[in-house]
Amino acid sequence: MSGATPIELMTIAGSRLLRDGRVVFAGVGAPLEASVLAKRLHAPSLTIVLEGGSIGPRMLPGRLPVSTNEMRAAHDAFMLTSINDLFLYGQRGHYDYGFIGAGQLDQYGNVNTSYIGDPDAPKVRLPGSGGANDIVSSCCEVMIMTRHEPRRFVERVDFITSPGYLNGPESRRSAGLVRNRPVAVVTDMALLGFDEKTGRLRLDALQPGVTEEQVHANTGFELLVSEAIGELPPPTDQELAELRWLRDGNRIDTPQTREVTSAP
Amino acid sequence: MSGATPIELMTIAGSRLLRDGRVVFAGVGAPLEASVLAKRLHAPSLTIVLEGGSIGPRMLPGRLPVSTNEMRAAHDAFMLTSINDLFLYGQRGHYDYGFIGAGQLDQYGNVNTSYIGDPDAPKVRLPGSGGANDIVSSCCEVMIMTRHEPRRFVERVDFITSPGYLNGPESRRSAGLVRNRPVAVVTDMALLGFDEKTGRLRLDALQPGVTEEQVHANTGFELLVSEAIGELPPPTDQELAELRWLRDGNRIDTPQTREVTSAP
Amino acid sequence: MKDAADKRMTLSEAAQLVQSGDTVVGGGCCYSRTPWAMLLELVRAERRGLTLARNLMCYESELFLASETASKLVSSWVGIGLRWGIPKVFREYVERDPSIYEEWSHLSFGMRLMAGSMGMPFLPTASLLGSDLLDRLPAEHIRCPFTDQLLVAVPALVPDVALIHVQTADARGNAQIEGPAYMDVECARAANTVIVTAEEIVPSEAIVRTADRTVIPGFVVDAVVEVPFGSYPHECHGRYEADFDHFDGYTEMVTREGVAGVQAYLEETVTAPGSFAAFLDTVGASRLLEQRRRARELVAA
Amino acid sequence: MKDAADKRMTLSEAAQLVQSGDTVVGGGCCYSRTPWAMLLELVRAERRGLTLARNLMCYESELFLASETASKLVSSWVGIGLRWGIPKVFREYVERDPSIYEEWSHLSFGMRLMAGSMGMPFLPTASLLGSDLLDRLPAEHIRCPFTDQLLVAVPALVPDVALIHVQTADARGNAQIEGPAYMDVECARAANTVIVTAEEIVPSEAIVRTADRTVIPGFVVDAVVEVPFGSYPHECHGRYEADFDHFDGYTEMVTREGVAGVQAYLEETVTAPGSFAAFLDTVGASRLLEQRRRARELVAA
Repeated sequence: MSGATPIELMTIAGSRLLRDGRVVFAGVGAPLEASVLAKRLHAPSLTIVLEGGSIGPRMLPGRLPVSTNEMRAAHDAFMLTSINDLFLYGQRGHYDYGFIGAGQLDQYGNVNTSYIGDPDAPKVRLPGSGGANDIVSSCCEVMIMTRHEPRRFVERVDFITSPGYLNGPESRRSAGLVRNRPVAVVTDMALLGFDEKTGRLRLDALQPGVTEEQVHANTGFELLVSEAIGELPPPTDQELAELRWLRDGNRIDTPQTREVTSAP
Repeated sequence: MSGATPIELMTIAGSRLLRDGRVVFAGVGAPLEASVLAKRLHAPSLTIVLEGGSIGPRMLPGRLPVSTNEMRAAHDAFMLTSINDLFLYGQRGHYDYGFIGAGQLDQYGNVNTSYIGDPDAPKVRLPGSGGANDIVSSCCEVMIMTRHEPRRFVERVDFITSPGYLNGPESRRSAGLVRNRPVAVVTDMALLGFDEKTGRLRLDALQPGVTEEQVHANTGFELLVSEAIGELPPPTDQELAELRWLRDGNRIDTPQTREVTSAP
Repeated sequence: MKDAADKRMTLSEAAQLVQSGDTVVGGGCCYSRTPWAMLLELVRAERRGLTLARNLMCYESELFLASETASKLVSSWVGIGLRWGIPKVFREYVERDPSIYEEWSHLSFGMRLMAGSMGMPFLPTASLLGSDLLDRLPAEHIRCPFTDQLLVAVPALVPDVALIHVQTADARGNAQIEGPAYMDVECARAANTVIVTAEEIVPSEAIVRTADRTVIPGFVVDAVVEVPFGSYPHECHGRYEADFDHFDGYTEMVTREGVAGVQAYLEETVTAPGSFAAFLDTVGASRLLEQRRRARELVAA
Repeated sequence: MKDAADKRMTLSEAAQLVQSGDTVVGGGCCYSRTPWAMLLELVRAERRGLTLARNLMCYESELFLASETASKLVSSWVGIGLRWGIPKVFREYVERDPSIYEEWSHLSFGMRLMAGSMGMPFLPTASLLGSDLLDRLPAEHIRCPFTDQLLVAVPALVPDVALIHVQTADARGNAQIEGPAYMDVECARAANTVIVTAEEIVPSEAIVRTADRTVIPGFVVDAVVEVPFGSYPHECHGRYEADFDHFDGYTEMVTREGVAGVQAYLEETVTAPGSFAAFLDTVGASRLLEQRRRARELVAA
């Protein structure tokens, strides 16, 4: 098995955070891939929910969805419902994990997917919230997955599309966000947690082969550091093989490529 | 055809108020029978909606529903949905008519189906609002059908389950009931309308063979009188025959008894 | 419990999920798709002092009062149907002490469950405005922050337990409903504990094949019990009609004997048979099959 | 219109129901079950200055801006999908004038439509709290009258017109949807005028036989148009996959030529063919059938 790419490291580390029997509301791309991988390996009873109304889908390897609302995202789901229904299960507290990506992220876990620069005269218009704002406002434990780059890890996001701890736990509480919390940021370099007292990001563990200095060099703010920094176990051959099969599938889509691992 | 009973007079007069192509939210019993009759005779495109979630049902003669939520009430419907959905179409303004019965009714069209006597020490507990309160709060035009008896037509209801004009149009407006209005009360003796200025009940037309004096004698309050009291045309043989077939059907329920009149 | 892959259990095991004093909401509507087997299981298990909430109630209202299973009822309407009127013993209890019965309108009751199912503490509605119901209820006037329109805010109903009877579910609790959904979905989403009884437990593959018909996802469900004829003597859409003769017999007995009649009925249908399956045996297969035949006449297109 | 027994008409007749300046909401989600044929019919009919609202938007966003069909967009997300990113011309328009784009979160947008569909002027939600989105939107903080919980009230969205594409409907507009319903039901209930396009118009008997699958009742619908492949090149659940090659071709052209590329695309797919059916002819039957085959692979259980 050839060595893991940074994205593979990140996706596999993300997948390991998901416990069996739980419900994860996953964004399309790496969070969804991490969730599907977890379901195939150690969490067969994990329920994946996707923004478009798909509950419990199992993916066809090689035909992962390009958007969360399409037929590939509905494949072998056990419930296909409306978008509002799907989100309202979250607002009711039924989703254990919310798992999203981030364009720009700051030391309090605030996420920007709307504007780079001044929103009234933006340098770059990004795709927007979609369900990300709703996910961080409602899913019990919020996790974020993103490449670890200085342009992404900024001191203060230009625009808070999806609130993390805002300026700290008290500001989050007084904004009315009292029912859930951000818990982790997974990157290709590290696993970060949040300091309970300040709500600031904290380096908890390093990806294999990455140094603490490299993490700091790629973080645009002063990152808190855990008392004992761990090291994430390297991807196993099985994890890598499964992830690659998921992404690439077979060239020819036939019923044999269909996933049959676990019950919904 | 033998002569019409008082209930038949009332039901047939009610059925004539319903125009083709409209939507009527009907209570079970006489309002529903009037609606089904209208649909079979002069209003084939009338859509009947019933509290239990049934939209556009056609009834099996001889098997009219005993409650609005049961299979007989769903027979040949074109949509079966949830109760909230069904009511919310009304709150959105999609129902032209709301058609209910009344235990007790006063000069402002306020309806009581909750308590006779003091609600804290009631003489009689009635079945309650069900959807009646919601129907009068949301359907565009509200019609009430009830036997014309002094114990029903009282000066002031003991309890307002379903508001009419309360104490007059201004009190209705200031209570927030600004989007619809009560328009008619149909009885076995007369057709009553509402005086626009005072919101009080007004005798508009008499059932065949009934005198104005008889109506007053059976009304427990001072009933306004239209400048020109009309007389309702007597039931036609066809109306009576259809209504009786609807209620009695054939003894043996076979597919042949199925209504096939109109498209949904 | 909710993350178990197989939630199948017996009625009596499911009854263990309900504590005396709980607020229990029942699915269905009046005598349709009532979770009858599970309701009677709570009587059998001698739960006490429940608050029973149901959008329209049938004579389970007086079964629960007379057996002391419930000390309070919440609904918008209590009756058996046109032919039988209001349950006589229910009426006696409420006339004696009106505080045991909380009356909403149908939609305002539904909006309370919808609020609960949305994770919101309240919802606005145009119902109840101007009525005397409003004065006696824990609901409040509210004005729209945009239009200043006067409305009623109803508080969320978040029941401890929801009892839902459906046509089909899988072992994990993914449930599908045929015919009107009534308020079952809102009940299941709002409640903290959900017990699903089903006419049939089907393989998950059958659920997946018809995923757009699934209305309750397994992750809200705590228990799944296969109970054929689980609504009998009430109806289950497409499967069997309500047994009106049974209603006749019941109401005659209660008209004659009052609360003692209710207790005799519970003795006959709950205590003496000892289980719901044994109660169905006392009804007899041919009578049940006749109810099935009558249902087919109504749904066959 | 709504009380007509037969509401069938052509796309161009249906376009007459939309006035320049209207607020139009589109059903579906991103590139799924988009009312594509009807959207492009509005371009063909030269409607101007529309406000186009859709929960997630695909590249109809920039088609409407570049053709001046819309002067404002309301959504929660605009993108073509992971592989193609954000529509380049949409981005240019918004970077030049951010006021033409109103950004909500997915659920808060949905709650606006749900409020409209419920006949309520607002609904509460826990979304938007603490975000910078809230500061730029016509939404307000609100406190629960019972719990004092801090929430966000969003104002109802009551569109002038809703465009909905479904798999099946009858002539009266009773519509059924396969797969996820997205926000189509809320759109249809909230809007004042509703145009339904359907893969197939079926006899009413077929709707009656499966009445619990009907999600839009005819009495809210003004026009029904049969348009096979009415979402193409987007997907229609169970019927055909989105044509990713078509997306590739489109995005290459727009990357290369910017707004001129968008206009060339409209020339090729709207103006030159003259009708949606003629556009499908330019695509060719074998390509459409291949998209059907690919859809079957994904839904066959």
